[in-house]
Amino acid sequence: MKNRVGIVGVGQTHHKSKNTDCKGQELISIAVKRALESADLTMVDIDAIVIGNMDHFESINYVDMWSVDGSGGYMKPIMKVTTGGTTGSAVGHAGFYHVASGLFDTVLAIGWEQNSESDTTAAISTCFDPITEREFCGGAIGPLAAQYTAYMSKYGATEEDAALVSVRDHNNAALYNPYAHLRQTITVEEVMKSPYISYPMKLLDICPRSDGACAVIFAGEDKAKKTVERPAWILGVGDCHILVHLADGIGLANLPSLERAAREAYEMAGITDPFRQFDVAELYVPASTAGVTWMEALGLCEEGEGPRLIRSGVTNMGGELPINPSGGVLATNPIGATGLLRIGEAALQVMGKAEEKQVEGARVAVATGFGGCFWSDITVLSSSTQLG
Amino acid sequence: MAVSSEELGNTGTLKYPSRIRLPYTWHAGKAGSRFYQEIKDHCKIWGTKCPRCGWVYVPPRETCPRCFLDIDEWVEVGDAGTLLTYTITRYSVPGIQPHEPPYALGIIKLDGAGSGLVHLLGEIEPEDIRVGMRVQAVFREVREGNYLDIKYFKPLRS
Amino acid sequence: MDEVAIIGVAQTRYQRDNPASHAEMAYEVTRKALEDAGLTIDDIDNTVTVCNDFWDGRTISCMTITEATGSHKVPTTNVEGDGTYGALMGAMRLLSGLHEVTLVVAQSKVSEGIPAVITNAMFDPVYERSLGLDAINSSALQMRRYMSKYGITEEQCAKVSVKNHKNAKSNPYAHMPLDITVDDVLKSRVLADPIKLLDTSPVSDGACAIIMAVDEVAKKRCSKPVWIRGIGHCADAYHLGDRDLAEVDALVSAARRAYGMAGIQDPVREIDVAEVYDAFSYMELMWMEGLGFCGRGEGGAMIDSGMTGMNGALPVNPSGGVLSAHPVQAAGLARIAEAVLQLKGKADARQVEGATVALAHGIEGACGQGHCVFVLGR
Amino acid sequence: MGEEKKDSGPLSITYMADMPYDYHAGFYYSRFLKELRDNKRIYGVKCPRCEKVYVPPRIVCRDCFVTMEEFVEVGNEGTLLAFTVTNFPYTDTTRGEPKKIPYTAAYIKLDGSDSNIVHCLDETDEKKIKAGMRVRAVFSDTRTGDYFHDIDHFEIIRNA
Repeated sequence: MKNRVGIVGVGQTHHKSKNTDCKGQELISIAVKRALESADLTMVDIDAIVIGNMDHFESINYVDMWSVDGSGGYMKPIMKVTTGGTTGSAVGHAGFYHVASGLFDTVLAIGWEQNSESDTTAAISTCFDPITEREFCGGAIGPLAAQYTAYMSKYGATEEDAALVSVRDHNNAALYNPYAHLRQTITVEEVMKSPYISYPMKLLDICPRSDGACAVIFAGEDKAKKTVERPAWILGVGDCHILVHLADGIGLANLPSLERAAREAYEMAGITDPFRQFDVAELYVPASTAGVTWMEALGLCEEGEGPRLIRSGVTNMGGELPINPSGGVLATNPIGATGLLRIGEAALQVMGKAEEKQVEGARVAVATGFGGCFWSDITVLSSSTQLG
Repeated sequence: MAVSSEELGNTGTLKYPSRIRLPYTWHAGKAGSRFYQEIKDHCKIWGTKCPRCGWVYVPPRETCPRCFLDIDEWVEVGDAGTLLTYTITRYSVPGIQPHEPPYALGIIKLDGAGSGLVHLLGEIEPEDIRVGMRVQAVFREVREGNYLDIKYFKPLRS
Repeated sequence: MDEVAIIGVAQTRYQRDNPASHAEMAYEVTRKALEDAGLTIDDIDNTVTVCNDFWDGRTISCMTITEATGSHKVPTTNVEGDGTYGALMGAMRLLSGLHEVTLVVAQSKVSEGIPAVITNAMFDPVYERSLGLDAINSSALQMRRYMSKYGITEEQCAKVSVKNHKNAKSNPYAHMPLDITVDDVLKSRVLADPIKLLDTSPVSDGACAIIMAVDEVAKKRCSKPVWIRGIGHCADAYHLGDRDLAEVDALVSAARRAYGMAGIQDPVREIDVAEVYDAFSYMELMWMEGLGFCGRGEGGAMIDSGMTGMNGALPVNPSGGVLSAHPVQAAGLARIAEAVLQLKGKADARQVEGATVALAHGIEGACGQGHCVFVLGR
Repeated sequence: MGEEKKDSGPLSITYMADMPYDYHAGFYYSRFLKELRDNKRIYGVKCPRCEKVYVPPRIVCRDCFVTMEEFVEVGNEGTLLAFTVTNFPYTDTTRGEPKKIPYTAAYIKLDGSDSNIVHCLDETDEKKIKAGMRVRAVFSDTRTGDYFHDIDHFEIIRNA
């Protein structure tokens, strides 16, 4: 890498189902100001900006240009990156490459969404091929539901296992994350009693839609060291966007895109034993069922071992590898920001700035993004420039 | 409701007529809400003034885009100003235009404002519009809290 | 900085209603760019697509061309902006030292949608959008402001259109090669005064791809690599009323950055050929000023002098420019592709003899709010 | 003249965005749509290298990255891989009105195809549907070149 990259600042809004107080640019500016404040920087320090969201969620074209009032992009280099659900993580990776390239020293990455401004399900349905898919792809959780049905029959996983993930994430949000959208503690019974959306997926198994923004500041090695005592160094990135037809996602065993992205990022970072090397994980889990099954793709357990890991409690706060201390996507989902929130939350952990949700002694963290057509992004972060 | 694909010229391929039709509700935010409320209730145009660069933004902003500083000072600007530029839209686009074309648009620098305001021009023939002319806001009688509560700007006769 | 080179380019022929689908167009340029670079898809280690959900009529529109560009096989991202921004992202991936060969693909099927409706969505939904602003009438506001501030005439703007449509006659990819006169432009139908039909760019479908490589690979694979010498991008204020539309501050800043990187001090003498984003005739004149090819307000005098013609000291848009083909997302990447052809001496009938330094430029948003400038050298 | 203004509460701007698109089907989908319309046949395309058959047809094999040119007919029947009974309201973006619910989105592998398609099933009682069931395309009498109309739906083959 030409220029080693560290995260020096993270900011986010208090996520809500409907933030009627804020115009889009105002929402963005709140996250940006908090990120700058957290790093004790001002807009003058920012050399370039990357921003992302989903166009048809707010019906704004050229958001990079429109956002300038809130992003601070006036007379600065700014560009937009968007890749669906992975937008936030792609924005984060773009911020990383801006700095790693040596072209820019301090770069602001912004993800945001005001989902309350439109009919999110309808807007999402327009991501499917207009001629051969869109008509019947309103609720695209069919493939995820099918995946878990197959997983249950193959490995003896249960609906309760998914409920455990839901309870873990919702309760982490409720107990530890003041920025989270949903902050109610729930029980396995409540999840199990919530209505089916698509068997075996129930209402409390799936993510909400939120209004919110997240901003993360990336800096080159020298600048990062001068800016904060302990930056979150980016040790590895990977991304894999495998498919284009939704229907072809059926029958995908687990999540091959995550497996490949993880392989790339782990190789770059020197991760050989992810379960032991990671101290904390912020995973893009769009449905609790994925929280059971996708740990395998990350190499956190062997094939079919997801349920055991969840049942054992090691992924809970206080466990060996806490997953989603922030409450993750099941508690907060401003779509264009969601992937960047994973990176930001993971960064806060290794910077030791995660406050109530801090995992003690966290040094190495992993963050993922999910979206598009079963696509995955992954980021490995550490408090050291190299793994010890 | 079925879509009938049509032949695309003589290419042997089809085109598939469709659309993306979706309702939106955009939040005006704090500054935008106050801006519209003042117009709606009092026919007054307000902006916000940056504490550092002194620029008066119309429509108002809570953050100065230039200085990236919070703004909390509100100032009333005039309802009259100077026309910086204009155009007459002479083509028709279904669904997005406020009037049947031709209709006139201009950028007006209101007295006391730093920013220009893009708006409609009215009560004037297209050939009589001139850059630099003085114009004044005409407000709608029934105002709903949106950009078109200002009906248009008309020539200011001295 | 001679660290990253462009080693392959490809374009479709630009036309209205290209019968190929998005993916079919993207596959065509991917295949041809690989051929041009002498590579196979297995040599590509990362990709950047340039898709826009409004122009493509689809959320996550990069999905449309993921497989057609081989993006499902390697790390990929999607830049939603002009194609030049996609190329910038691709260059950053290589400069990081983490990748060696990037494929950048941009495509647009402008004829599928209604450009005025799509560009209306650039304007703030809470404020100006309800005025029916779009690319044409907003640009008309800019053209009038530019004319009145600097005394530029409609004739001078028309000359750009005449020049570029004529240049297009030597470009097999161009959509609108035309033999027209200044009078034809001035008498063409008024769309939004002072913009007339022949001041505007056509509705074009098409795709463009470029392949970039780090120096070691480029030197090995390519006898005539074209080096990226400098890149700069910058955005001005958003609301039209927050800007003086006659000024080009963001372009000045983007160009300064690109020139600084490339070590260019006297652009008009050091640059041999320029491909700029002339979505409307007047824009080429303004961009000349912003790029430092002439002083502020001197764009009109520059076209009068004939300096930017094919036989002038600084030919601008030998390809015919965006006025002669406007596949929106791909239009800026096509400027880069054309600049590369010039530097490789492969521009055929539109070749500027002996070109060794070229400039390519793209814009973003309304009235050139954002700009991206590439300086390329042989 | 500076002054603190009192908060008047949030306002919002509502709007129905309406963006027409004439999607170009391109060479591969056009062949597919025309075979459905004119001959009630479902066509895929076969990779010359790995011989996988893709439905709907597309230009490039995602595994081999080679151009596919051989169009092959696949069966009107296939296997139901997964389904979702969609029963929550949302906007049908193609028409700008509430989507007609419930409907069952069916993910189907047609006989002779190596890829999957999505369509709807004429059964919305999820207790009566099971992954693995055999299903058959039911064509409309009047066909227009619209996949979702020319195949009206898929029906479950009960006595298979």
